[in-house]
Amino acid sequence: MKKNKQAQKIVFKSEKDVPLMPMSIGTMLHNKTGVWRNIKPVIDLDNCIQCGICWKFCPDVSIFVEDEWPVVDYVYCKGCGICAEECPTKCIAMVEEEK
Amino acid sequence: MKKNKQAQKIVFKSEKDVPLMPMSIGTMLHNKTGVWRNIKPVIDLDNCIQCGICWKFCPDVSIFVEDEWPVVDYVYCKGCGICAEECPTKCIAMVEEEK
Amino acid sequence: MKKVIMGNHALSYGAMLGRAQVISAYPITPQTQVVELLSEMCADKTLDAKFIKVESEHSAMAACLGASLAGARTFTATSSQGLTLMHELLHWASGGRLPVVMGNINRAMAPGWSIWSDQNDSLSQRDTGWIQFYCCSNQEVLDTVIQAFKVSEKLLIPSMVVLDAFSLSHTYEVVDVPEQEKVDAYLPPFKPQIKITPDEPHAFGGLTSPEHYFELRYKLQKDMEKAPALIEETGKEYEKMFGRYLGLVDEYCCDDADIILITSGTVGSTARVAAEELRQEGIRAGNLRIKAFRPFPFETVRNIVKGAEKIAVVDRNISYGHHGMFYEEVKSALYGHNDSLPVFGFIAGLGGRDITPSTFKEITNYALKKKKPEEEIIWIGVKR
Amino acid sequence: MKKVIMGNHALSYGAMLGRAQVISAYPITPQTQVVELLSEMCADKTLDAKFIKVESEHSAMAACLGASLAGARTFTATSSQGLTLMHELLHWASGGRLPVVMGNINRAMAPGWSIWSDQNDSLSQRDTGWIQFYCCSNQEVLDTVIQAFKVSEKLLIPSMVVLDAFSLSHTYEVVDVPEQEKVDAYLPPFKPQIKITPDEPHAFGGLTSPEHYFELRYKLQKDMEKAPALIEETGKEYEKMFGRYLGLVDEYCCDDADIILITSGTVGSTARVAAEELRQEGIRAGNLRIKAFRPFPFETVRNIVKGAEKIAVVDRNISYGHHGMFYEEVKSALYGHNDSLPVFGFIAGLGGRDITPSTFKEITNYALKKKKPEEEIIWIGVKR
Amino acid sequence: MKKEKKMKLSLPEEELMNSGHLACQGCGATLAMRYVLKALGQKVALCIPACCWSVIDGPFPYSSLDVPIFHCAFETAAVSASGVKAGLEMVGDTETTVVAWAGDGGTFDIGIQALSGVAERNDDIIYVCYDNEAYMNTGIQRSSATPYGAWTTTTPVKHFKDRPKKDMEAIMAAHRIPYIATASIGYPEDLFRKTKKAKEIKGTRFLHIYAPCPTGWKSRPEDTIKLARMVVQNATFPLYEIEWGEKYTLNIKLKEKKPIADYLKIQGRFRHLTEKEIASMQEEVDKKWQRLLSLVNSK
Amino acid sequence: MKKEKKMKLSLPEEELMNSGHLACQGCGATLAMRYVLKALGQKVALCIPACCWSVIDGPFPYSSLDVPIFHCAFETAAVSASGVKAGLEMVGDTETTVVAWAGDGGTFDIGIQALSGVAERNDDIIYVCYDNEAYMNTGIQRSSATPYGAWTTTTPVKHFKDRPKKDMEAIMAAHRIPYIATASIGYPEDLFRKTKKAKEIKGTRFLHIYAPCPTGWKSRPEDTIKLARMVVQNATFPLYEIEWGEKYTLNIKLKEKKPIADYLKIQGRFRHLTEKEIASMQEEVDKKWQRLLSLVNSK
Amino acid sequence: MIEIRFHGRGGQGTVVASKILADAISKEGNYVQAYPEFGVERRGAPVFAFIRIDNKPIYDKSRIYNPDHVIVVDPTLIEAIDITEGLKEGGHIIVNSEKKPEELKFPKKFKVATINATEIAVKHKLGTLAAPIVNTAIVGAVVKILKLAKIESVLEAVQEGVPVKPKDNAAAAKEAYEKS
Amino acid sequence: MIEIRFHGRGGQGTVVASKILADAISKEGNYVQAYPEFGVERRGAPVFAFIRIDNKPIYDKSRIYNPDHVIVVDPTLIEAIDITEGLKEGGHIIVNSEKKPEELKFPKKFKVATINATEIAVKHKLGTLAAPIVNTAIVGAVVKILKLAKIESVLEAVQEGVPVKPKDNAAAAKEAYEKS
Ligand SMILES: Cc1ncc(C[n+]2csc(CCOP(=O)(O)OP(=O)(O)O)c2C)c(N)n1
Ligand SMILES: Cc1ncc(C[n+]2csc(CCOP(=O)(O)OP(=O)(O)O)c2C)c(N)n1
Ligand code: SF4
Ligand code: SF4
Ligand code: SF4
Ligand code: SF4
Repeated sequence: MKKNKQAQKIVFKSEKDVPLMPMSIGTMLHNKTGVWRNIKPVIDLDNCIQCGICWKFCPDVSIFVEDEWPVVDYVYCKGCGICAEECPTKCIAMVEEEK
Repeated sequence: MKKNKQAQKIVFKSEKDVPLMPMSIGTMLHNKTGVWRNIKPVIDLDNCIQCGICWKFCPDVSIFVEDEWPVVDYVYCKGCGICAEECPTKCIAMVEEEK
Repeated sequence: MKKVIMGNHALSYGAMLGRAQVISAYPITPQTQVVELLSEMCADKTLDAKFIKVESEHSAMAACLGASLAGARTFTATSSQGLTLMHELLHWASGGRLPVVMGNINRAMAPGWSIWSDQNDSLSQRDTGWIQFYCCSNQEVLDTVIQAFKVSEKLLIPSMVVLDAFSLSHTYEVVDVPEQEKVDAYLPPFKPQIKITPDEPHAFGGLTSPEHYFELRYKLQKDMEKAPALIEETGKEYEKMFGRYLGLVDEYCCDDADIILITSGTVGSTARVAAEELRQEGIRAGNLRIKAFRPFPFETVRNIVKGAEKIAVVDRNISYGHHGMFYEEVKSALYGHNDSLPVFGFIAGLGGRDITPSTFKEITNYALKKKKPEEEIIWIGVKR
Repeated sequence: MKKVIMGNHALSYGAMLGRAQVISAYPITPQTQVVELLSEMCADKTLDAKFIKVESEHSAMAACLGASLAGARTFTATSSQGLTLMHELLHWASGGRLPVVMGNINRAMAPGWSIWSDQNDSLSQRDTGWIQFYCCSNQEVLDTVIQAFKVSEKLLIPSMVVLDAFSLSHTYEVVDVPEQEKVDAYLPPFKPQIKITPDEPHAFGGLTSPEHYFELRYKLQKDMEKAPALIEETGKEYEKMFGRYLGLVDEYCCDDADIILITSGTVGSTARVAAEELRQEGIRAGNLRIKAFRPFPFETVRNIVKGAEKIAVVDRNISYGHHGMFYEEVKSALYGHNDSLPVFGFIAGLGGRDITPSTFKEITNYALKKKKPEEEIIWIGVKR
Repeated sequence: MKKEKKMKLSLPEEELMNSGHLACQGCGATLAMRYVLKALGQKVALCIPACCWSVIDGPFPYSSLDVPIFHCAFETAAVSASGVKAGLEMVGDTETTVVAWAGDGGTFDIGIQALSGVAERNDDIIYVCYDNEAYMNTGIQRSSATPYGAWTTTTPVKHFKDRPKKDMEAIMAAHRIPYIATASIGYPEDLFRKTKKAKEIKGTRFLHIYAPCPTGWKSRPEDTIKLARMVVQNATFPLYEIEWGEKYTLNIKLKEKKPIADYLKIQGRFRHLTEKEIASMQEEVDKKWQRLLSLVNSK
Repeated sequence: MKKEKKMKLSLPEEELMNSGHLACQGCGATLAMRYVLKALGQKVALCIPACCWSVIDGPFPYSSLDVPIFHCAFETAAVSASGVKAGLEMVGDTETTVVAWAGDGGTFDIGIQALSGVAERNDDIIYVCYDNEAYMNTGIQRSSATPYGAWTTTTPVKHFKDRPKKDMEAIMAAHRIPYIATASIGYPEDLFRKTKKAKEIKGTRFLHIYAPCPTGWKSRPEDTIKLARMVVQNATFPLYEIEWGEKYTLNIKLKEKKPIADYLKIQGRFRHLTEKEIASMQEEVDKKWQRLLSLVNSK
Repeated sequence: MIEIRFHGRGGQGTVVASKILADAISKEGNYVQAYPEFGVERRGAPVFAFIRIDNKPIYDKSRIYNPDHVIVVDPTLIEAIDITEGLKEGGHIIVNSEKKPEELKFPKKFKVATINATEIAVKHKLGTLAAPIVNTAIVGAVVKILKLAKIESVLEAVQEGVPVKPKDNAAAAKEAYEKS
Repeated sequence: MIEIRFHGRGGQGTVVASKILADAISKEGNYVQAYPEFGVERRGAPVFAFIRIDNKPIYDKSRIYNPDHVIVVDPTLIEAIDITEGLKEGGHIIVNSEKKPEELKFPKKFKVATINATEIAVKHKLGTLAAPIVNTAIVGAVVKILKLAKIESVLEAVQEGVPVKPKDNAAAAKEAYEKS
């Protein structure tokens, strides 16, 4: 289950809108890091044993659990390949993105 | 045997005489620390066993060896009393200075 | 209550009456008595504060910044080498809008080691975004610390309360120590709207791109520019409650002065004696002691010097390769406003060389003799 | 030999050709390439130097001071947070008369973290007694490092060679890298008369009482005052040998200018483009790029602006609570010399906000419209 | 395809770190944060000095974390945290766990003084060092955590790092603080447990987390976890705890200690090493391992 | 009265320290310098940060020593020495021994970072810490070398120092430098030997010299040497050497370990301690002593 | 003055490409100024590089907002960001792509060219298909299409400025030059 | 305005003496300024302290060069340094000494007084003969001789300002006052 957060860019039109100190008022979810990806993980659920290892090791919090199955969030997945590498049944394939 | 060094104050009359950086060009021997003393060590050479302990432990380098005997340099001795305290034969007495 | 206390203890009392909540400091001559007394106050609970006894001034300031961001009122004190060791973090305090109050004892910079007064330590922090007050008596030190908390917390800009080594820090004077309740009435608790807390998680001070940085710093300067009026206002309020006015400058007989001595710190106090004596000798001298050097009190200075014939700025400091810093800044303030007024720049008393009433007489005589300054810097008291 | 190199490598080449003997530095964006290249040069013996890879900038400067006192030619490079972390030791270098040469990449001060250019880091070191050069091209960076060794070692005063983050540090330009033999002919080895050695034991920097301190610092300032002439002289000598003149300022069409833009660093280079364009539009603009900011080139600036109608000083920096620092210092220099000349103070480009030729046109138009400055500071480019 | 089975999650599902952050592909430091926050929960305040994490988190006005952060000066992580802790207590918040979160450079080098001071006073903070064995944020320069033999941009191949990695655990142990632990992102459950344990202790706690960096190590992003396991298996970075500087506990006992060569080979930063150099490095690891075992076994 | 006997001098007679210096009466730090210089001889350069010795030496334009001194910034002793060493080598002097000479504050606290850096690089200097267990030059404030229980002006009697003395030897040992030794001015010959030994080694060498301070300890000036012996005899400050961070050698073996009470009693700074507090301090000393013995005996 | 913008990803050597190009151009006596995006580069994340070319000294140190041409090192970026931002009318867009220019569907006001630099790179053993090192091939194509320099200058610049596999890189540049 | 200089040795409490005196004087509504020598004090080494007294605020913060009076806390200093330096003609020299004023052989232009403060201190168990703590006794004598304050003010100042043995110190001050 993914948190539902705002993924908006924040624009300050005037200095009046800028806070006194540089401080965060939003998340980085507007930064769709999926575009960084060269190759993408595709999970073959038939061979998935629901071990949760791919979920656990994703540095980009881009595998979430939906109805007890792992799902890749392609909006953010950077394509590092850790999930595929660590999957004990090798059921995740890293597939080239079309260009 | 005491080193023979100049014990003079250095006076700069003009900025022209002052070196570029603050650096020493003389010793502290002009600073006759004997005046700091309240009580003074007096060595009773009759009981002295020439062990060199007073010489060794003087923080003010104020006991020197002359003809194989310890001699107090009253110009600098501050009267700390270490020599008297450490002397194994207790042949050094700390005597009050006259005021 | 009247007490005979040293300037350093005036700082400690100021912090105590101001109810500093977190103190972090590191000892350095001639500041040590400040922290020693505060240590005792914390140990015997006269003051309910956490005292973080750090391993360097750099960490002292860092601890204050953290505590301030958490919403606590913070205080530290230092001098010379310690102050300059904090330099990076002084920029941090102002840029982070953290209203730390710091006492600094003016001491000359090494090498050679000096423990004596001059202003190069604090004045070389003039570009770090701190409010700076220069004091001339122990009473002023104590009062100013309390006022500084108020001003700083209102503007979210840190303040430095500066006093001279020995001639204030170690000098005992009679000081009226105000009552706690009255101080509490003057100075409400620090309650920042935004602070670090898990209840409202913000990240403070993250990477700030060219898109945003400029506006943040613009706001800092704009708030800095509010300080002169606020210092006047809080100074008058202080006067109402405690009978002592705390303003941007201290003026003595400038109205009808032919020559105004512009001074700061204890030097400014001694200058007043000289001005009094000069007046007795028939010379209409005035003394303008600048108390709030940052922000520079442009308007006030311009107004006060308006009628004068000549100005002599006396600096116990120097920006090597330029001039005395008060001299430089006074000229910068007057440029385009009062251009025909001859302003002379004197440097005296670096590294603790004494400045006496007769030093000022020498200065006055020099300035009165010349039509306008013939030297970029006029050195007073150098052995030649 | 012509090479396309980045500004940071121009610094490294300058240090290499200058035959720095001891290097100590710590990485910081946007300076890292300086140390990376020097590391390689030391590893493959292109440069016969000891590189002390310290754990902080503070230690980097301390190591340089020790090595310099031992009589070695020393070099370091840093930026912003690193430079300000050295602050205490910058005072040390000048007071100890140790001619360290340092590259500094101008980067805005945190918080928030910025890696982009403005001058507050180096300009807030203006009171530390260092000579400061501001460069506008990679060629100038390389040449200036070599000249800085010469000037510093002659006067026994340290020098800072300053360049803008990215727009110089990371920008590749064609640079004529001079031959080693020619550089050797220009720059003799560093052979200080006095240094730390057991053969002639001196204690350096001991406690210095009010009896002596003043004279030492007087001498520092007097030697600082020799720098302008020396920079001109060594700059001409450099021109003779290498065909490139290195002086206090860089002047473009100021002779007949109605308005002179006073600028520094790469901003000064861009200003020149604007001035050229303005002239094509019929506005007689000039550009005075100040290269040696410390010591401030009083005479040169006064002479150049003599005939102008108006001056616009453009600062990519600010002394919070005063003005832009070039603005402040230019006014200080002109006060009493050219009082009727209106000098406008603009602030632009803090934290890396870009400054383009049209920024200068905006500035020029503003200044031409007004009779004299109506605001203490004129902000250009703030989102409002 | 719907099986009845539940996904096995060995760690709590709640995330305090969000996607969209600026870490490189396969960044180990990021996982370190993810796990530590899972263990600490939301009542936490972080002090992060300059390091990759000051970039990863995202620029103003954004942040990737759901906990507050003080982005502090590089050399001040530990004492900034002490300051925050003292400040929070004085304004009535005694519960929040204050954490200094720094890279190895910010810990082993420029931040060691502030850290040593905090430890000496036993200030009540958790100090986490995520260790990627060089200054990565500035582009891979040597730190004193860089292992012997490694290439970095300031230790070029011709003059690679020729001093061993600083023994930070021993240094911290000398400060006699209540809790020290090493951990690796290759063993998240172990790291989770240690963080939980640290949370319950008062005083200065030090966690040293091994966090591979594909960018700086010239390794493949997908090897990040593998490296983080190998380093433990070959005893280059053993997992252990130290209480009050005295009581050593080994957490991952090694039935068979793996040779380091395999581990070195998949990292570009070690590519230049000769067999001989590797052999002598292996010897060093063996010696250090013996030393650790004897500390574990004493008392 | 003229006997035939010669004065027995257990140390070389030549002095490189002159009278007239500004130390207080009975100052131990002064003796430390006298002995170390006797061992090192004239081919030496000192880096002295802010500490009592920056005053003791005498003001500009004087010095009490016949060797050159760089009076350097407080926090820079170690790295200033590295700089001087590198500089000397580059100008052709490879012989001079460069010595950083600092107090405990300049070593344990504000100088520890530079020192740690120097040790990590194994820079070729001798670092001497003369330990008077507080900031004396500024008037007796706590340092992290101040022992548990002691009064200082920043640890008032009502809140005396409540953390143990930092274990600097263990910290330095963790850096695996070639030589570490403790010494006391109460044992000048031992100190002399260790200094000589250090002089012959290349790399970072660390000497920690116990140097009582009557002014700061509120002890009688004449008790300085006695205290410097007692502290060794009661194992509060044992004399030992460590090579490469591993090989421990105990120099003064104790037949009978003295109780600490006698030692504490003659120092004003401990006057406020109760019997109970003293007993628990004794326990700590015993434990530390056992720990040391086990290090000495391992291998 | 000619102003060019490069689009690539962190780790692909986009900055190096601009640097080699600058090198090559300067060899023919022109003035150049090349600079990266002023930011924090991350492997995989979109990055920029810029270059100014003139036959007289270049004093303008401000950023480039309206490039004459745009080079796209990584074609996936076309989807991710607006690579035509600020591009002058009539400017070239040179894309590393296996596609034909028409297929890329850029507005008509731009001149589009493609070069299959990835293929060339892989052929010369410069990286892998997933992570090809295409910068030298790109430069080869660019100098030809924009007529910025002779191939000899590029080859020289590659030999001097590329430490790893200089020969293969030179060959790739040459092949791209010839194919463009 | 009255200006006074104290001579003592580091560790003897000379500065404290000046501070107590300042305290006592301020209690009677006068303005005071007391400060130590600006230097590095060492046990045993000669030190100074200064005090300015006036019935209006004291603005002069410069050092005292020509004191009206001089107080010598430690008589051995008379040999060591010139304690009359800068002393105004007609000024008092008050010495802690068992001797009679005449025996001290100061120039006639000064008024000399002695007080055996050491004896008084030791009698009241304030330190030992070798290291007596004489500051309160000295102050007692000084206020009497120079007519600076009432003894009551001194006693109050001692009670408040001396943490160790305040009673004995007060008694010593009183005795010295009476004997002077
Ligand atoms: C005083 C100071 N010096 C240098 C820097 C530049 N700097 C920022 S991050 C960094 C490297 C951090 O390395 P590390 O702590 O190991 O964290 P990593 O980047 O590897 O995650 C450096 C040198 C700085 N910000 N402040
Ligand atoms: C940056 C800085 N902070 C503080 C000081 C003030 N200071 C000078 S000496 C000293 C104490 C030194 O203590 P230690 O190192 O233990 O030597 P000791 O005086 O005891 O001999 C201090 C705090 C300073 N000179 N520089
Ligand atoms: S490829 Fe990497 S970023 Fe993408 S889902 Fe797998 S682990 Fe996460
Ligand atoms: S009393 Fe002290 S200073 Fe004097 S000779 Fe004896 S040991 Fe030396
Ligand atoms: S450089 Fe390394 S540690 Fe930093 S974000 Fe990239 S992978 Fe992570
Ligand atoms: S204070 Fe202590 S260490 Fe310093 S000079 Fe005096 S006795 Fe020596």
